[in-house]
Amino acid sequence: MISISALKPFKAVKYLFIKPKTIRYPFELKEPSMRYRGFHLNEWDKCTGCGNCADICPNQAIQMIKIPELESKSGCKNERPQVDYGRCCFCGLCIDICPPGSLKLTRDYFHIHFDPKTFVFIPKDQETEPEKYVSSEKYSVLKASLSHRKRDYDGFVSDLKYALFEPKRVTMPIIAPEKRKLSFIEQVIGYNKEEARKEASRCLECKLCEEACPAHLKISDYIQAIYEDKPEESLKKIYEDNPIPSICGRVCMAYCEDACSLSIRGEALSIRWLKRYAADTIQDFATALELNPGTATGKRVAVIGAGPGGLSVAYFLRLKGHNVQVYDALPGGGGTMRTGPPVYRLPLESIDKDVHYIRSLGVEFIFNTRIGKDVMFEDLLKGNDAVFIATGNTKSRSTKVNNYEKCELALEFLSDNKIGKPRKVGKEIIVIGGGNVALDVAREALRLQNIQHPGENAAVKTVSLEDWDEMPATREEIREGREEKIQFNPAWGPKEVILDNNGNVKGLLCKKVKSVFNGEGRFAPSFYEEKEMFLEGDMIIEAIGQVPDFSFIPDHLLEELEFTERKKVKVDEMGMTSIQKVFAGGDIVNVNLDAVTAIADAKVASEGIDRFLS
Amino acid sequence: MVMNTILEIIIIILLAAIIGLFFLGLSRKIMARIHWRYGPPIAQPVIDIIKLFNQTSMSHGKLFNFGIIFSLSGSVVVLLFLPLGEMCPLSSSGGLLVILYCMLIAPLGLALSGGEAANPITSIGISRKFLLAFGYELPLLLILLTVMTHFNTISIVDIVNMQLQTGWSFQHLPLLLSGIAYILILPAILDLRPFELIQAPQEISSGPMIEYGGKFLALATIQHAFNVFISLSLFTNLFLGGAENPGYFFLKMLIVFIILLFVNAVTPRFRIEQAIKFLWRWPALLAFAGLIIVSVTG
Amino acid sequence: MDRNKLGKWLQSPGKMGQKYSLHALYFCTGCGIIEIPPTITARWDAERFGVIPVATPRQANLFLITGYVSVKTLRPIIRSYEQMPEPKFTVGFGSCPINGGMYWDSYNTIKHLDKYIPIDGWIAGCMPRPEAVFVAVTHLWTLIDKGMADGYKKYREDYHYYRENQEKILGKLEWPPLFSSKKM
Amino acid sequence: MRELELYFGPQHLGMVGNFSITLNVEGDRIVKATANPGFLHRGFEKLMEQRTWIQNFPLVCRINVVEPDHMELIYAMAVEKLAGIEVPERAQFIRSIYLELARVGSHLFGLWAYANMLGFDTVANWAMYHRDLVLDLFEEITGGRVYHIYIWPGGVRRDFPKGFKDKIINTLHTIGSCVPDYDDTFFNNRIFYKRSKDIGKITHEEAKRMGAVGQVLRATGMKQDIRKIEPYAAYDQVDWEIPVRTGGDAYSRIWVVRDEMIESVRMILKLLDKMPEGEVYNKIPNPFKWNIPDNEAYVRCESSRGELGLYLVSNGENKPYRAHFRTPSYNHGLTILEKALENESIADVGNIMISLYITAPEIDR
Amino acid sequence: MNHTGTSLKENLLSYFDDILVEISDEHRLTISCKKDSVITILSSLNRNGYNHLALISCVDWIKDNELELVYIISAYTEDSEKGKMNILVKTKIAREKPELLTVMSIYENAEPYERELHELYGINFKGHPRLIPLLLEREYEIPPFRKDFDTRKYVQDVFDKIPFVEDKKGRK
Repeated sequence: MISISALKPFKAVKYLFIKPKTIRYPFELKEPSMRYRGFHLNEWDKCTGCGNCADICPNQAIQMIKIPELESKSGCKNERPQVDYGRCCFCGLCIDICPPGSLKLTRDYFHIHFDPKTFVFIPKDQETEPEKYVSSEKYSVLKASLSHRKRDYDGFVSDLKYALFEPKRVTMPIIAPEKRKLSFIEQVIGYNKEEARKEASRCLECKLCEEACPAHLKISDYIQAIYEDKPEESLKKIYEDNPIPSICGRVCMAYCEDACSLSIRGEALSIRWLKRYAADTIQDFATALELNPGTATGKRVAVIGAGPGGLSVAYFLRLKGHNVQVYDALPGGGGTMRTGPPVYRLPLESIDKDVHYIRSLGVEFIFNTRIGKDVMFEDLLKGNDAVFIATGNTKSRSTKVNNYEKCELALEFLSDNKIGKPRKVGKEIIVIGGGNVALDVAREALRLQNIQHPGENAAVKTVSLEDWDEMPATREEIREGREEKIQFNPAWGPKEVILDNNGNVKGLLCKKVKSVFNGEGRFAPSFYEEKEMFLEGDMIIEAIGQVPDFSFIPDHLLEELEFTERKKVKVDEMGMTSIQKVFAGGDIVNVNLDAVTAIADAKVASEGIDRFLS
Repeated sequence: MVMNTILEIIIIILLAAIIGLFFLGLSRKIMARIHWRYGPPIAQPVIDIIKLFNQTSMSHGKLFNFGIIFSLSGSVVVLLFLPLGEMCPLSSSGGLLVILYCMLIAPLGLALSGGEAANPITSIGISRKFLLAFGYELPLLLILLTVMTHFNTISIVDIVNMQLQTGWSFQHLPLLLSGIAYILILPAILDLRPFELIQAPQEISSGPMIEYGGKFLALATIQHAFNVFISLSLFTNLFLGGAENPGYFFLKMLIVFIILLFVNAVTPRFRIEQAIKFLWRWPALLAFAGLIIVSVTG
Repeated sequence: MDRNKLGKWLQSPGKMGQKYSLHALYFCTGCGIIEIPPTITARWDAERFGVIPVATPRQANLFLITGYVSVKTLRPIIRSYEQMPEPKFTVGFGSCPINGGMYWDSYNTIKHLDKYIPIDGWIAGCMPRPEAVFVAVTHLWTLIDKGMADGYKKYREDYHYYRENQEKILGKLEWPPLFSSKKM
Repeated sequence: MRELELYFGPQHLGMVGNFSITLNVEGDRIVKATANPGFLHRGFEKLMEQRTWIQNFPLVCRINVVEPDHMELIYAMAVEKLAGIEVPERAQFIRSIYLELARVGSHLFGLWAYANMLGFDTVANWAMYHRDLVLDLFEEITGGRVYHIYIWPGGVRRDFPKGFKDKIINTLHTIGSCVPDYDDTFFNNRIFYKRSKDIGKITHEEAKRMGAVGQVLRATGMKQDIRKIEPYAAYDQVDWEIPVRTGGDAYSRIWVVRDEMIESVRMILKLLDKMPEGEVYNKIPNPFKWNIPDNEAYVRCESSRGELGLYLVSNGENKPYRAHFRTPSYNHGLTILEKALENESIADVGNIMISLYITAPEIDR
Repeated sequence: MNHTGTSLKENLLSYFDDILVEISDEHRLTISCKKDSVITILSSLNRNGYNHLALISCVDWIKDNELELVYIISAYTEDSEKGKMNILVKTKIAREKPELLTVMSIYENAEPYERELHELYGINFKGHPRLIPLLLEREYEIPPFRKDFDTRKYVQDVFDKIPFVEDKKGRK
């Protein structure tokens, strides 16, 4: 309080005899705090090159630099951030936006140099540059710089709770397992507008997904359009590369979601469901898209197979003004999509919506017509300027174990259930296989059981060579299958189908799998022959893979057709096979065996056909 | 005999420089301790001077150069009249009056050279310097008068000798008053707070020194060191009985200086008119009282 | 630190004097200034190394440019730099004088200080901590030892280039050239 | 007497910040003073129009280097208001504690500047030392010594680290234990009193006319504080007093600063006691897709220098359309300073300027 | 809605007829008026005790080809209701040769604000005693805070064009 004095100030003299409080830097060190925002460090293995840090930097201090030594793969670009300390303000925005959390700020902060060029550098981590990161005993403050840094010295690091992105996706409303397994009702309900916009708002626009997508859809653009509540805009963007959004919005393998940078520490953006939202909200594609076929060229193209590949080729070629006829043996479009995916995943109306739109553009569909039987392949070849084959894999493979002929085959089972007469099923069903088809079969069988044997004890079991983590089916499918109480028996191989006295199926004898792949990563299963297990069951369905059927092609032409090592039809960069003016795409060409790759093939082929025709 | 005197002159100049610089270093160290820090090494002023001599220096004209030399030589002359223990090269001539006269040369020199620099801030600094000198010269004159009247001599050597017989001047009431007055004006002479008005870096950016750099600043620093030595040794000689040997003498100076540093540490700067008001009130009053007592009793 | 080695003092008193008596002139050019008071006061005490602030460029031999430099500040900076006696050393603080820093798109800050006056050392950070200033001082010692802190020589040599750049931004400078141009 | 034109600053030890005053002097008296700011002008508000909402966060705190925290706060408040973002209760407390710490730090800096100006190195050193202790606390919470970038819309950027409460209390006790030293040596120093009493005197009426806020206004006897008028953060959750003096001169202003510092410390201790547990951050929208609807807002807060305002306009895009900061130093440094300097002595220029608590970057922006 | 705001609104509307008054939440009152009535409105507010001019700001609505001036007024008062009020007085003027009367006669501290706006937006305040540059040193063709002044382009054209001394030496 106020008491002015001339003598009291002299009290301060006492500090002459008290030890000074100075820190005798640099002889006496002071550690910066645990959260200090010092120099950058980037864990190269974790970094995906997504470039979010460069986008958010307010000072444009971060640039993405191509690193030729690194391999660019799906979900990981070969670019790494380069930081300019002539710009950086150490705000840490880049840390908070970094989806994989690879970018960190350390507690180092010394860099003194006479050359301003040394202030630009590509941050790496101590694994990549061990010589620059020294242990704390060898570390000297006086030598400290960007090339002399302390090991394990993380400061300000990313924290999901405070990250600038939202790691959790908007929960997709799904019918509960107990309820959905009772019928074939579509299990995913779909986002409403608010949910879709909220989910779309999570997108960081890094475009890793677009590179991962075989068809290279403009994902971030159409998601931005959904966020801005312009579904028409969004659909237009989708239709630039993908003419079957209703189908792809439901059953796409979603390579994009695997690549999504949000998926590394959180949940990937639901790109597929957003596509579905765009396709589902718009009732009338024709008015929304305002697309017209190109000026007529007078050329005719025949497309064999109305699956994703065939539909896409037809669409792209029609937009270029060619006349397209699509032949298919089935009564409607969609090909495998029509017969394969169960109704609870892909209802027929969705397929028809896409096909209907493509038809409205002027594509001619000739259904219920099998090539080789109703129309001869050679006639097509003569009557058209080009032929595109996208027949897909239509024959199921079999295990060929003892008594295999008593088993059912997957494709036939699915097809009958979906577009024919539903099968009668047993009370204990064994499904052989660990792929998506096997799971489709199993879950469909479960539903049939619940319909045909309501209230009784029934079970569906699967047997697969692969163990949990190797199973080719998607994680989502496996999860949903387990939710529906399907019993999985991974890492078991079928040895023999056991029959009872009446010659009916009694069960499956299995043997333990040693390994599925050989040293080179090829499929070559080996077993412990002595470890056996018996699974009871009154119905066995084999779902271990499909093969194409080329019986419609006459033998002399089939001889001309070249195949790759993996028994796929060989095509050139235009999509043309070894037979002149015959193009091919889809499952008979690629190894991915899914719709979006078929679309990608179709895109290539349509460009090729267009060039070939003009 | 002549050789001896020259030797003495050299020794005393060197000694004054060393002790003065030591005091400057010490002041930085002690101030630092009160500030809770370690401060520079004691030799820091020497390092500074070495550096300054190795710098290019910018001259602002002949008078600028002459002024600083003039001021420095003024201080050197004063040195020679001051007894340091037994040593006093010019003990026979002059005395207090000469000292008083010569002490004016130093600020005059600085003023000369500063005026040549033609920077408005320099002129403010110089005007402050003269005002302050005006402030402390009056009490100083009174103090010296008191001392001279008391001892009935103007020779400083005699004063020291007399003190050796009668004890320190502080024991006599009039001289005690003058001594206190002297202590009160010492900060003004030494440019210490609360009278650190001439350089006042925060107010007038080093005032007269603003255009000094390189060797000019080095010479100014040395001059300042001499100044410290002169004022302190004058005080020691007049009031603390001088000393037979330089060591003892130095100790006395040190104690006085440290007391001044304490004041320096705990006071802010005065404004110039406040400073003069203070100088003309308390020290002048005390000194005047001392003078009256001396003349009445004397 | 070789301050106590008498041999070195005798060998090259000039260099040693430069090293251990760095009288700093600082401009409050930018944010960096906020870390200067801690550096020179009780917590860190730069005076231990002989670094003290001085009030006028004539007495200084270390010029601390503490952050971004606006166009209006550039003029007094050049003025002060030219007034400092040689040898003189300049240290740029933080990102802004290196490549614009935060203000890379501001219309009123110059982006690269070394286009206008030579800089002997840069300190990374926004802004540099007092510790970094100390390390910078030790680096400067090494540079002085090796004779690499020669910005002032460069300035002398390339004066007309520097002057040209300065005049591009500031218009005609009101003071005459410091050095007569040798090779225009 | 001859009238002389004198430049005070920009390069000047007594100048806090890069500021310049042109003085017309007659002898020692100032006839006319003209403030000459702009040495630190970066065109902040223009730069803000070029950056997205989130990118502006590192930028705004740099407007005033002495106390970046209130700049962060006011921008966050404006954005929260425009975008309708809620702030959790605990975050409000953390904000208050953090801002009061910032006020203590800023006032200690002011004390340094003032003591340094008067040539009072001892106190200047102490104050700076104690400010450094406060900065250590900031470093612990935010990871930055001076630029913290801590207050975000929707809360704060990180929670307090473990055991941080005790650290705050320890530091405050360390500083508090030296308050008697400060009082004895500085505030009650006779020479200091002489030096600052009746210097740069502003009457209550003048202060109101010339837009004074903060200490300058409170030193003229008016209890005005935005924290009381329009409570933000958690200031309405605890009791506290507004320190007021009536002198209107430099002496009163510096005493208001001192009292405020002590009041802030008391407030921090109270706030720490009442601080609830819970979340500290409501996620803000994805920064790449963050558009704020067409709107405008004027928000104010009490920075350690007085009323700080921000007028923020959005036109529905991902960037501000216009931002304008109303900084307390603006009127203090341009209108009041010119007035207060008239007829004072040259020796008091820095004295008055610092007692008005002016920081140049705030004026120039 | 708070009482102070509504009564002030009624009061204002009874005096002035060509103004638009809106009360937003949290005690913000917006008055939109013609440029000629600014002075009368401000002096009426000042008489009503709203005697603190916090800010004069300007927004460049380039699409409408108009500059909008915003005067933000509050009160020096210890009355909490009144203290909370912030009044935004807005007026629009043309972008070409913008002119307005100074309000320095009502609020003395408008002086630097108007100087700043003159410099950054090129608005001419009639009656202002010294419309000299405040912050800037260089001269700009377009006042820099107007929307059509592109600072990034300016930086490229001016600062980035200046060569490094080493480069220059190397070239010659």
